[in-house]
Amino acid sequence: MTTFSDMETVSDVETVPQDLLIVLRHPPHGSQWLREGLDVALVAAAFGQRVGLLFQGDGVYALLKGQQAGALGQKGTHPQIAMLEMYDIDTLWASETALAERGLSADDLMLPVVPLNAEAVAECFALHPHALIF
Amino acid sequence: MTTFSDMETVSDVETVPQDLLIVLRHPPHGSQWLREGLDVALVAAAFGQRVGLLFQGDGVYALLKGQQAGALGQKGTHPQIAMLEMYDIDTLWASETALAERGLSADDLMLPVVPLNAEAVAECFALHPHALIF
Amino acid sequence: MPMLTYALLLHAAPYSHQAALSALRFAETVVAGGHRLKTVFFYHDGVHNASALMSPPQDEVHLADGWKRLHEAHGAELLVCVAAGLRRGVLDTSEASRHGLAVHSVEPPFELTGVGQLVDAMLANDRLITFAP
Amino acid sequence: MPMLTYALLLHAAPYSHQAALSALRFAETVVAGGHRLKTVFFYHDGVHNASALMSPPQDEVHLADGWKRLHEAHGAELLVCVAAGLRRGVLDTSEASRHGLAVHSVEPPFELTGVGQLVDAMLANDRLITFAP
Amino acid sequence: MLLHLLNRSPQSLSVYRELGEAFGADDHLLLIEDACYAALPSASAALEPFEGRVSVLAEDLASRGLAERVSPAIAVVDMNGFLSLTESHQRCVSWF
Amino acid sequence: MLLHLLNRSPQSLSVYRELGEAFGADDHLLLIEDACYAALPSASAALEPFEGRVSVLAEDLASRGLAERVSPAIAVVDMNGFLSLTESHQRCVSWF
Repeated sequence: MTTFSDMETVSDVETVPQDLLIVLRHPPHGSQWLREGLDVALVAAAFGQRVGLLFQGDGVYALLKGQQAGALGQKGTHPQIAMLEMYDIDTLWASETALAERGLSADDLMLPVVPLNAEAVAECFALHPHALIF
Repeated sequence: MTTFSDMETVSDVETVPQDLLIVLRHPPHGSQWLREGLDVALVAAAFGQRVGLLFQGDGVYALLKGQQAGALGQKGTHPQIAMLEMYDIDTLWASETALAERGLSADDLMLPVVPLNAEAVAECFALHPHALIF
Repeated sequence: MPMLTYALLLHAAPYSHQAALSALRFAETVVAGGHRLKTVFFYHDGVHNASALMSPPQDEVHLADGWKRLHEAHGAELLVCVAAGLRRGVLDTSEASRHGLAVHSVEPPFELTGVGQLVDAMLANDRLITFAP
Repeated sequence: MPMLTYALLLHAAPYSHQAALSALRFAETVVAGGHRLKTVFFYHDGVHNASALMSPPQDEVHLADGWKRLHEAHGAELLVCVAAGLRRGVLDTSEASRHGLAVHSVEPPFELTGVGQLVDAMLANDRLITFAP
Repeated sequence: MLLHLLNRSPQSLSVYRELGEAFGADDHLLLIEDACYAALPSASAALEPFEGRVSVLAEDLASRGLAERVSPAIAVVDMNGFLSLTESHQRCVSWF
Repeated sequence: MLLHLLNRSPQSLSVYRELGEAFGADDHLLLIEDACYAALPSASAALEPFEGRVSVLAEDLASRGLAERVSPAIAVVDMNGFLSLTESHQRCVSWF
């Protein structure tokens, strides 16, 4: 099992900043925030914008493996996550703190993410010309 | 200045439990929760129910002196608080922890409240035949 | 278990928070479990669940229709707080004409009522269960 | 200060969270400050601010009318996310008839549009300010 | 003997604290919706005040991919179990 | 150089923590709506990471009865000051 503490923490944002940073702070299913944030990301990408995603707080649960449809058949957000690559959204950052506090390792997640420490999260915000928080 | 730490903490609910307990956990102005909770309290009292109010968490800010109308003339909840007595709602409890953490003393509040420690808060819930949380 | 009567209080907006779905799912469980669902009271942003205009995608649950079915099959009364509804644009033909509006958004079996009915529902039923965002 | 163009993004439901009032208050400050308010985008529960049916008490601010005045006096475009609006019952005559509804809840100057217009507004304006519950 | 319903993730610490004040010795707590995340071992501190008297809703665990991750100290109940809890507890309050 | 808008009371600790991660050395924080309660001396711990770079909205303080209670370390600005902050900062993000 690869835990994030085994991985080298990225202390500066190695990946080239994108045109638009979408920050996802809410977990799936409980509210519509995650879905609507991902919708903006997918639409912006379809419009030719290069989009980076940053998962903070409970937002990292969006990446958890094994999600299903919810109450009364409510669609989850995992199909949107699975579509990211098709839309050329492959820049996925996550707060290292958020992952560690929730005991999440790379094996728990649907997609690979680059864990960022606090300094790198701030850099991520600073380098992007546009940012939207959901 | 009378601080709540000077007062004797009530460790059992001395006041007779009422028919209905309304628990107010949200501060004024930011959302409609406090207003709608107070509306239920006033309507229930008008219908002849004996109503007790319990202020928890940021709900204790409902009692702060000196509140005014808000953004774009939005009515505050302080006029509702001022009407409680007219509706014979005079059983006001507040979480002692909530008051202490916010540095609030009796002099800061519009109305006198009985501070309850955690054990008494639980007792308050246990003794009321009905409770609604806002 | 003897039959109990239930009232539900729903504060959550539809299609924004799972609580709107949780309430409907619980309501269906109540009647499937042999109990009587007497009253559903829509308050706060929960009043939007009564909108006759909601048009969700076909592969998503239609919340207002879900409540209507519970009314038709089990007689649950669907009460919308009139004060909360009016300011949010949730009103029936009679309130619409009273406010000079040519359009309305609430149709039977949803009924506009006062908060007093919530107090009644709490006192008259064996259980009151709240779903909030 | 040279004139700047502003876009606002409003996520908050009217009459539930102060953010709906904050957005309108900020919008009025923007135009009073000599800047240009180009676009207001209503998303999430913010779409309910576009309801032509809202009937607040006379001593409370009428939020939809407030936005309309900013459109009329300053040309701000009022864009409502169609996907967020449809499921919540916020739709214009054309969407209403497409969905077989005799009633509608959105009237000009509010317009239903896609999320792409939010992306456009973000790229085309000097500032984008978000108000959320 | 109250049944407490909770639907917020343990990130909303203040709700857990206020519920903690209100929780009586014979009460029970049912975690639904985003409160399912409190059933993970990593969140055990948030549930300490309620130890041994906590259930979590199976359907909401499953949709979040949490079914196999629940702390063994917590009972998993489905919607019928939720209904049973409301039958056996005369009063139910909701924390949000 | 970002302007961060925050509208939650310090009871919502997780928002303050996530904002703390994102906050750059040249950034500024404006407290509006229920975040005004963070401007009280009793809440100073919540604002430590942002020290010296925090303003609070006068109108929202006044409605809450907080005008005379603000911690002296925090600048009070009115709606025109809010507008000025958005003029002087090219980008603005909102935490909620």
